Amino acid sequence: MLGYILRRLAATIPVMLIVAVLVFLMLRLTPSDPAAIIAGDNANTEQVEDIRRRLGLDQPILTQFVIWMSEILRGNLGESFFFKKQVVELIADRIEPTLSLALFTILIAILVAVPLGTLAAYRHGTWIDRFVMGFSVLGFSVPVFVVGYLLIYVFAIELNWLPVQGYQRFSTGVGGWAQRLILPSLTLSVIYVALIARITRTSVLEVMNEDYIRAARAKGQTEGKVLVRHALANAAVPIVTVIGLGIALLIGGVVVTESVYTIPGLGRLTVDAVLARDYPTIQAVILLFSLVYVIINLLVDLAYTFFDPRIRY
Amino acid sequence: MTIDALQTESPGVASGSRPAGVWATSVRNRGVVAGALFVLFIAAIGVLAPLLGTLDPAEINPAFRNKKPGMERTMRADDGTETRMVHRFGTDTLGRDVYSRTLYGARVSLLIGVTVAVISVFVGLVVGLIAGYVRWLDGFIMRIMDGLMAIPAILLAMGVVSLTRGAGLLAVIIAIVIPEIPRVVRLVRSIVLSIREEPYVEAAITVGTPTVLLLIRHVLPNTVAPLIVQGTFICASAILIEAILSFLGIGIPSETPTWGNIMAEGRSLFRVYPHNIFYPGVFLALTILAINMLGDGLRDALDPRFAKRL
Amino acid sequence: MISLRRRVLAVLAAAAAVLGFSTAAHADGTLRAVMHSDLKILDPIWTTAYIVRNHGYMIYDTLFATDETGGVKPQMVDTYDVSADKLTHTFTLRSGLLWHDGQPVTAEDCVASIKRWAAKDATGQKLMTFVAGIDVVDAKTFVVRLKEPTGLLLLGLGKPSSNVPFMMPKRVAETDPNTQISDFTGSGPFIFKRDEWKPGDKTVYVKFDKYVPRAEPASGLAGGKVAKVNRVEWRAISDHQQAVNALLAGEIDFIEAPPHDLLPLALADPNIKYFDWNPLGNQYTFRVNWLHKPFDNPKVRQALFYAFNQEDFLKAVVGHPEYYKMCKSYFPCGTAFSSETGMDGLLKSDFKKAQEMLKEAGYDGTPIVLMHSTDLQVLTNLAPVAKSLMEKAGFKVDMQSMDWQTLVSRRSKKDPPTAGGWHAFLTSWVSADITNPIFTGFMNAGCDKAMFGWPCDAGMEKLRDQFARETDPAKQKEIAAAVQAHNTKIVTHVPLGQWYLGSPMRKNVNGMLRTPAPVFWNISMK
Amino acid sequence: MRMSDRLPVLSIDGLSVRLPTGSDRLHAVDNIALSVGPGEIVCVVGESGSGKSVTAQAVMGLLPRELKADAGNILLEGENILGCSPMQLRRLRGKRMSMIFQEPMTALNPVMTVGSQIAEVLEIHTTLSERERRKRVLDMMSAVHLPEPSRLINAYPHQISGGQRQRIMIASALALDPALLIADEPTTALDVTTQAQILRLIREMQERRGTGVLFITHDFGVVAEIAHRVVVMQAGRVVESGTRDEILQRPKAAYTRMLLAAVPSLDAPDRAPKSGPVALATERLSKTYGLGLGMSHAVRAAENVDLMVRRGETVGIVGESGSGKSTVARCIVRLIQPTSGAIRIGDVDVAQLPESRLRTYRRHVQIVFQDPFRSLNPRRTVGASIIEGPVNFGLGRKQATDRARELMQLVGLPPEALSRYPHQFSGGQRQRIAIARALAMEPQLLIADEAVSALDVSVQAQVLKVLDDVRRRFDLAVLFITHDLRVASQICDRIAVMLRGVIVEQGPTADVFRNPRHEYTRALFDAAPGRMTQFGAFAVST
Repeated sequence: MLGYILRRLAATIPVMLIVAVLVFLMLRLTPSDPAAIIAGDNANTEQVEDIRRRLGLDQPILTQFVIWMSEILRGNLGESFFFKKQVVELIADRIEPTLSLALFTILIAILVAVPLGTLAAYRHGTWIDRFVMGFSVLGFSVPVFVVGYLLIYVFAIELNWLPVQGYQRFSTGVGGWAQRLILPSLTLSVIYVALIARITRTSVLEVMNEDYIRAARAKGQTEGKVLVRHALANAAVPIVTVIGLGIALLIGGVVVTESVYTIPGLGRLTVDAVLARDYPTIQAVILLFSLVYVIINLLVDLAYTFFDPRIRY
Repeated sequence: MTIDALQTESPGVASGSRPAGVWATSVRNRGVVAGALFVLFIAAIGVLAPLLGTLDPAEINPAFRNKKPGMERTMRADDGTETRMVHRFGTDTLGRDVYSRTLYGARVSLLIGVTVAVISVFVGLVVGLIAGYVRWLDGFIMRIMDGLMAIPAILLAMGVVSLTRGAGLLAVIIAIVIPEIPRVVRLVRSIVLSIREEPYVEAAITVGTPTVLLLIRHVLPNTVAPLIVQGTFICASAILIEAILSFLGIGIPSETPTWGNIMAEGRSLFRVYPHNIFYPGVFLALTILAINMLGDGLRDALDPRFAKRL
Repeated sequence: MISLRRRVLAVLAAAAAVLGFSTAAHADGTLRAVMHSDLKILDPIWTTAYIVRNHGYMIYDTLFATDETGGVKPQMVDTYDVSADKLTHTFTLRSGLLWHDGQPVTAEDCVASIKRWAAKDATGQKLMTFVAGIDVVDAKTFVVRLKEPTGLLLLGLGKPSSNVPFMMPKRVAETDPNTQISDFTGSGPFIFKRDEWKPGDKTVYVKFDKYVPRAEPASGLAGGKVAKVNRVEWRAISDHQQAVNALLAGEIDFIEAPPHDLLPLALADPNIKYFDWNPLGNQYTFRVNWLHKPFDNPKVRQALFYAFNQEDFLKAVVGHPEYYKMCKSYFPCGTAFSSETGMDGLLKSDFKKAQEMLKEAGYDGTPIVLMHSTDLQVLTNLAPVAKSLMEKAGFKVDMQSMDWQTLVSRRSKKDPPTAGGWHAFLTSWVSADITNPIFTGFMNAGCDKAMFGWPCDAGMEKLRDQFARETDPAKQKEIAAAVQAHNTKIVTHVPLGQWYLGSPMRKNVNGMLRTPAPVFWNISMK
Repeated sequence: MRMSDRLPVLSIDGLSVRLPTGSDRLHAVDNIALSVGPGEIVCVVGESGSGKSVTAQAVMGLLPRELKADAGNILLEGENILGCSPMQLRRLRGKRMSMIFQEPMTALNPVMTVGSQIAEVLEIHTTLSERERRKRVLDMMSAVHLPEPSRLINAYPHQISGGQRQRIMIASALALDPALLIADEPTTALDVTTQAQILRLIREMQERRGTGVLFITHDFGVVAEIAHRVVVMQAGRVVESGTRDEILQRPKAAYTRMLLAAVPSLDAPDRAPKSGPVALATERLSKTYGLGLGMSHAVRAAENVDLMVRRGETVGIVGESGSGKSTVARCIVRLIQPTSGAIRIGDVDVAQLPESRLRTYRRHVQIVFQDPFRSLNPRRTVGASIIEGPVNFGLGRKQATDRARELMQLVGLPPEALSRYPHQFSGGQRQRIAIARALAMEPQLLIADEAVSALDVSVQAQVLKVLDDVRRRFDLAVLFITHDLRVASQICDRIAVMLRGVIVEQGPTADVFRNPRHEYTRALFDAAPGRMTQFGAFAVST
């Protein structure tokens, strides 16, 4: 197993390298010029020139890339042009909110979607099935921010049960922290529940017409146990896959949800960085998210061995 | 046992009836029909917008900013003639008519959806075929696709859009196409890999069919149905991503109205003037819902086998 | 295989325990404010951004400050006397002034700070042309020797808005003006909590206990600066609607500049009140680029005065009449030098006259590249209005939309408009910044050394020098009127009216002062 | 053989099961009656679509949702299954009646240990403690002759062989000593040798425990081997029933006689050796998978295979699955690249030819695959598939179509069927079209890779007839790959027996069948079911 993990980790290096090249090239070819923005409103031209020199933006692209890569490998993500803070520091401040939001969302999504999907498969063709599938299509169709505003309007403003926005550090009180994460994670989990419920239903349905299901029934097993112990257990692999793949979808959603609920997470940081054309921050965040995505895929593959004895590495 | 005894075997079936083609099966599916009808309705709205009692969507009149839906306005044309006109969906912060902008918005949103779907499907098909059939290129292509897929779609789109600040439609289309291509490549590649093993492809090899003809005659037809289904889902997600990009303020600038940027502008006055978000939001959600239903219907009708792979 | 059901129950139980509901964190003498933008850069000399200026007023002190009536009053300075020939000015500091790190404030610190400010600020640069030298006499006194008498010294040291001459410790003030400072020790009423600063999230200040305020009561930026809350938090909420929602829900106490359209929603709530701390308001301006055709021709620039009218702009952006005022004067109405000289017949949207002038000037219809910023609520609607008025006056206009950051970077480019440059754009100035010909940066007509737009007119520079030398207020008013009349001819920029925007705040927030920049001393929360 | 005198364990009369509207016939099973006595094995035999599996499922109450039993009754020890509530049915299943299935690969839950799958039936129906259940499972596992039960109990299905998996199924089914065991084609997917062991096991368990067995099969060999009484079914009706000898020796119904006649007999007729020119000769042909890539263990699929096929001669390769016979075929037709050795077509060695120069030799060797439903492109007309080859080699479409019409005639299909699509033909017809496609290339060598294994016995006979005709008409060399000894004995001039990639024995069919020299060949022939009984005298004249 360890050999496999090491091989897989080694395999992530080329992928991350490609990501790094793509990200670096993508932002360096932009027409707008960050040095002028940094110089501020009424800086004159040679002040802008000076800033460009200091930040090394005047060297040829290749040298910039080499410098940048060597810095990254040494863990120095450079200094944000705009926030006057080390990018590492910036990201460190912002990880906790995004992580909490993501974990809350994944938790809700799995607890809601898997049972829903299984139920839809079990009651295939009935109104429950149509309801779950209808909700799933709706979940895909309504943009995250529309869901966000609706939830805010109903729960925060009209009913005043939950705070309108903002994030409270875990260290300053679990109650407040959790309370502020309810609405955002509900907003974000809508599309994730839609995805998982749909895939759960399809894979459980498929498993239901396998021979060992008929064999289990032939033993006089109750439908409930047949569904959980035989059907769901075998459908686990595709479900875990979609949870892993869904993470990429989630990251997109996080960016929007953090803007709506003003959660100072990595998503919001990216939007600000893109608007301010703050290269180091944009590159660092995209690299970070890509690394997270690649590692999650590895974890998903490893999780397979837990769910399916046939898969051994 | 003479040969003629074998004659009785062939069932009397009408000769020449094609296997149920893409069109035949899909028309019978409820989801497909409902979805397709609604999408056509939206497309019609977009195309016929000028005739549906709309104004120039970009026309600014500051005096009439932020009016509630149903407000009436008398317009004095240059030659003094007065025309009375109702803002069905109210006006936005620049006094532009939200009703016209929503209708015109249909054009851009659908245009983006369809263009992104077509481009990513074709590019994905070509690259997928190569990756699936040319073994020594496969590893290289798939590593790049993994690289592209590793970057979450929205971030990749944001990166590209910030690259082409102000280029508008083209930049947004490129930004949304790039993250979609790897998914199509993976789908096509998996189809090619499985079709290659089919006996009738191996039979074609043994009768000396050259590779290119092999791809066109035997492999390509099998990709048509799944690609149509995948294309539909890409169209829906493209419209959604455009709306999100505009919402974050990095999408298409507000001269060309799209549902995304109408809502983005209405965002900050959401509780005072909700009409800016409500109407485009409803149109956006219903259109994507229709396209997704179309996609679901197509998938169930055409290729239950490929349902798993999507 | 533990049955799924049992595992699900266990998770739900744990989640319920965590969700112990607790009321929103109760404000313990903490003022939570949402400013107009997020604090990213911390050097008020390095950049002119207003948010950084507001940050400066929190943690730094100034030698002089303008009071509510606009008069310059001593702040850190105790006594100040001028020699008979008005050439030597001696300043002695108040006693007991300390830096946040406990060190005493010395004259050396002040001299270094003045030099760093003067190197970067336009008024400072003008002032230094009159200064022969500044010498430190002892720990609390320093002397400024002038070549010729000028009113600029006091005006400069008491300058209310960007760049404000904040006093910094010598070791910090010696940082090259073009590199940002990294040590944020000040001597103002609040201390900047560097460790709690999370850009894009929040900035935290705490009360400086050892601050010694002046005896007299606070008036404008002058007088005793007493911090009555022990902690101030600036929260970054980019979504205006969410900021107002948070204010109504009691999650924040103060919003500096919400969109005008949200004010009715906020003020409808009984426990929210409105206070306009910037009575002079702001002025919209239309800036032209003198370098490229057709705006290199003064006649074409003058045509703008005939094409525009102020009401269309103000109605388009502000909308509610009680928050804007037509004011046909370069120097904002309500300030010393405001007048309507030279403005008769202008800003009335006389399109026929404008078309004639364009024909006379031989305008060949090259499209005007008008930059349009889309993401700042207070500026978005200006360019479209300008475009429609200019087109009616016979101009061809190519309006290009971009976000404010791109506009800022593009306006510093001198390339031709078709190759990444520009013809014109609109922006807004705080009235306090443009109260006289010297403060008004846009009036600097020093060609390459002028601000972007690079106007070039010796006559204007001569008038501004005359104003700088003049110390008698009556004469200063005459020169200002002459400057205004002259500018309506050469047109460095066009004033488009005055607008006001106060701040909604919770009922328990009291004692806010009327100042050109929002300041948080003197504010108490019952 | 004990005739059933006591109360029958299972008695079905007047049972009808309706098919959903729009199917090709009204009832899947129409008014059938049969009974199974305690300690008696009743074989239900019939071709695919005869309704035998539906009957079995009806007894277990496991009919798929769209099929309804709308008449008659099924009495299990006097209790009518059709009247039972789901609760009652569940109490009976696994306790009083149980079932084993055809596909050992998929009948066991892949993510549960085999031990727990046996224990599950005890868990449902008994109140034994964990420890007692484990002991009962171990006893059952040794009762079905599984090696080292204590180790195997924790194994997963994919870790044990097909035969062992079927033994686990039987252990689970008989754990609670049910009165009735239903076996739905339990050995069809197994190799001949394993099949023999399973059949012996079922008879042994059944005799010792007095269980009534309802055995569903389509293989008359199995019927001859195990049945006490036989019920023949066709298109949902019982055509005939009686004791094994009555049915096999003295069949009354014409359908039964036709079925028996179609079963090739095991004793091969003498055939004169062929003397035509050598069409194919392989020398030391080998294929090893996983050589490079650092795969830890390389798999030698074929090793030093020497074969020779003359024009007009049929050479058979016989062996169990995994013996490498298909690998040899695919190497010869160059669908896969052989690792070493020579393949001489005519006098040219094509083993290592690059694709470009190989193309001219491709037309000389053609292949017919096993699965009729995937050997023709569903989206192209039958005609297009046939003429594809000749057109590739420059023949004009007009002449190619004419040739296609002749070939359709030849293989016994109406020429105007050329414009139809594969989905409009039966399995047998598709194989004939595949043959036509191969012949269109005018090959010297035709390879039939398990070409008839997927067909019903009657259809199988017809396709073999076509194959024989074309061989004689075009003086073709035929390489016939099969696992079915009966077919091989009737059609091959010479046969080769393969075991794990190596030809262990090769020679004229009659000699190899009468006195096999290699002990594996002997074991293979002994295991062939029903080799003692002589079915209707049916032999292809040479």
